[in-house]
Amino acid sequence: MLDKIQIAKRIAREIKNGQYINLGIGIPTLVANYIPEELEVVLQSENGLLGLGPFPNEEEVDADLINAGKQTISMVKGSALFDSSMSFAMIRGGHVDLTILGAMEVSENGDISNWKIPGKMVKGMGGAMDLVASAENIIVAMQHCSREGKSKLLKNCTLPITGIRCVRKIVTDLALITVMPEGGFRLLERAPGVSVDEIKSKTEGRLIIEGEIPEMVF
Amino acid sequence: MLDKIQIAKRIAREIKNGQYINLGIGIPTLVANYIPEELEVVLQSENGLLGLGPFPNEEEVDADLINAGKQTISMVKGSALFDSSMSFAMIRGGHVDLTILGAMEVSENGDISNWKIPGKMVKGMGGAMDLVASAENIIVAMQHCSREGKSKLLKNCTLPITGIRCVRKIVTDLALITVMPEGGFRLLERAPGVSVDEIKSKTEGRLIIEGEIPEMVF
Amino acid sequence: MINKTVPNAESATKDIGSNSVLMLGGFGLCGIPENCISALLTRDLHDLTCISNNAGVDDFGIGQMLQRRMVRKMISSYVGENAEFERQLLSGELKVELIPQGTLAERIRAGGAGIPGFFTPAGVGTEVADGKEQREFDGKLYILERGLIADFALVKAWKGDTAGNLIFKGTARNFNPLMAMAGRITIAEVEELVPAGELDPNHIHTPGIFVQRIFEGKNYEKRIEKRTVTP
Amino acid sequence: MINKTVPNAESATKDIGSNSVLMLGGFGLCGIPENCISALLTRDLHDLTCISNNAGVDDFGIGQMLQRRMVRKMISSYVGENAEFERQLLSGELKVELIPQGTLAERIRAGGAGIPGFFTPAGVGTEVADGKEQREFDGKLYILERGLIADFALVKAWKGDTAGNLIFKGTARNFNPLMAMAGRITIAEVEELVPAGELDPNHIHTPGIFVQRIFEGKNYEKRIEKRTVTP
Repeated sequence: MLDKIQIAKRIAREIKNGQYINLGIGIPTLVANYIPEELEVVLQSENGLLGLGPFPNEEEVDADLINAGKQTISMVKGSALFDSSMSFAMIRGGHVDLTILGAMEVSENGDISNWKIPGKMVKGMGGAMDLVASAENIIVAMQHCSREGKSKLLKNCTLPITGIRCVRKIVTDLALITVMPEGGFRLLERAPGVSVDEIKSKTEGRLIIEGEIPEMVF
Repeated sequence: MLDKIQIAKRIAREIKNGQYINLGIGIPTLVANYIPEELEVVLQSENGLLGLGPFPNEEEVDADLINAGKQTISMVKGSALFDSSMSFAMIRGGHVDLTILGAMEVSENGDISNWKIPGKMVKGMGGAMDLVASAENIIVAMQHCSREGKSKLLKNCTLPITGIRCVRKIVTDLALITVMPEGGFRLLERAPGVSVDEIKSKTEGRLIIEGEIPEMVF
Repeated sequence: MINKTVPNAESATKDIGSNSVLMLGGFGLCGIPENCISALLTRDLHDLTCISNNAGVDDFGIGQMLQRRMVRKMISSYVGENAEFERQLLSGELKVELIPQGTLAERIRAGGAGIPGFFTPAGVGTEVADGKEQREFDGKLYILERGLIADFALVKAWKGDTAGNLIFKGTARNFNPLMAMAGRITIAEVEELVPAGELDPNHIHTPGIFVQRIFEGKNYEKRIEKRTVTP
Repeated sequence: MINKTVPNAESATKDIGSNSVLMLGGFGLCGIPENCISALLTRDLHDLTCISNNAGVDDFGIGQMLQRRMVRKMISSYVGENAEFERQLLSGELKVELIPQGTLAERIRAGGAGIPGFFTPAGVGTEVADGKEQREFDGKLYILERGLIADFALVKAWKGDTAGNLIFKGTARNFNPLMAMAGRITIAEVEELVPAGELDPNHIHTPGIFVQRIFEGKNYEKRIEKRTVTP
């Protein structure tokens, strides 16, 4: 089983040199800490910044410089600032190469639900619907099952949808999975100590297992 | 009869304090020279400048600073520069208060033709179609008749249309005319030495004459 | 050059009445028009519609307008971090229209730019698409979204000049320049107001044509929602 | 930070082939990508589609590409000032699609911003509306226009950094930032190329994400089309 840090580390290995990346709130934000140093990538913050840096030192904190999670941040060299319409022009126009975000459910055809639970206070979708409708390359970070033990990798999403046919890969505490273009969760890697059978039993949607499934190494 | 300078001078009197104004090529450009000094107005150039100033001195000429007619220009204090989509956001969004442009023909319901003569090389509409489709307040500067003596104030335009139901006022060498919301050219002022009968005979569209028509004074 | 200066927030906002539609700049508490909001809080206003990406926190920003029951409807992309908001929403006192953030930004820009509608992929296949025209372009589905304008847009900039030209700082820019375009009356408050001619025309983010009133604000608190530092 | 630097115009443009769709920044001769055009002129190219507000003059800018019969189609708002252009047009060698300037600008921005279509009032009641969907919003007529993208966008900026961030000067900005957004490959030539980190992030007009290749141009002629001075 992977902890949150390991999920972030495994996702970080999917990053390629030269990518512009948008990281969602939660585990995705942690990914920034594990991007291999030899890669040149740029993080986009949808509230208007390209070139997100680490959290600032106490004396560098600037109320006018926050990320989309409203945390104070710093900028790396070569950053650019812009307004919200320009920010989503980048996202909608397909200029952001990789989007990493959390989810409540993913369906076997790549639909994602991550913004609304009926009966609970709805806070809003923020930029998630724009991101999932536009990105060519979406990786989801989430737990394989809910706290109640219900699979979150489903045949069809039960919660209100955020976007359709958009998720490319999923990293959970149990596995690395890719969503096939024709549908279906194809198992690529197992978390250390997790068996294929366990993943099979905890995946409600169609799981595709071909050949030997390697175990992740950290 | 008014010469071009007088047409420009008469149009300048229509300008109100605080207006943002787009001036077309030709006589409209001359209007800038006759705006009363006590008025604070701002000239917009659709290639990306608010705050068009006079032509520069020889030593101030900057290839990176031109107007929409491609002439070198200067900027007044408080100018702003922007890209072409922002420029037409101003125009299309109704933020420009007054547009002054030339025309080949105007119809009695306010249609304007000023971009294309069939059989002749067509250079393009430039920004004219955006301007006439969007502006609340359009004043046309033109000769009352063509060189062949044909009226340019028509029942219907004969040349390809640039925009429909958009012209508010017309200043010609003979008269100041307003286009009525319900259609028709209402005569407001005569050029010095020009009779109502002459204007009537040279206006093909419906001319509305109510009461005494004053003569312009320069 | 046209002079847009007014003395202060009170005079700038005095003709904002109940039932008005307002746009308020800012993302979270970053770049919000603090002085204008403070001025509105002294007034007896009700049934405002507020278009703003977020709704402030309980005791700051739009949250304070909610506390005083001034707002009938919020149009936002994300409205967390606000207990009073939740209470009013559940009790039915407050209506909320949630819009994807990029669609909200683009709708505001479109409204200001005279574009009545545009197609976007955001929300296809979701409840956001309900009741909206859907159309395929080049094999992909899009929905038709409308331009948005407001009676008043309240924006906050870093520097401004008397002609209404604005320059923003950092991520405090966010929705402010878009809303400046989309207000029938746009009121800009700035940290530093300078005479026309002192700002480099190349650096201006919002040209003065979009701003009807400008004043230098005071006592900016610039509250930080989530102070996060590297130890 | 990602480094977008390439040595020169020749290397930046070497994969531009015949039949490509190009966008070229500039208004008249102001802000045109002189170095990229010069590099293309050394190549044996034909049947290019050029999207540019204007078509240069006979012996400068896109006019030189026309002289060498490289262009099959121009998409522009105004194409005067060019005798060879007129000759090719009348002889049928060259096709021209004329688009209202504001529509052209917005179509390019839309293409870059992932918006496949939008409604504009420009051209309603004219031949520009022929064959296009027309629709009424709030009592006014609009036509549907499509987003535009290009295989390559060639843009010219004043300053740029190695991350591809661009700053324009004066009215040489015009279509350049929009085209930068709309190129599958965007090539930026700049008068001064500086290391990433030397440009103020607040002053950047085109964020580097839109630029795939950047180089410092040389020998800028910056020809003036209509030198007009106050005596």
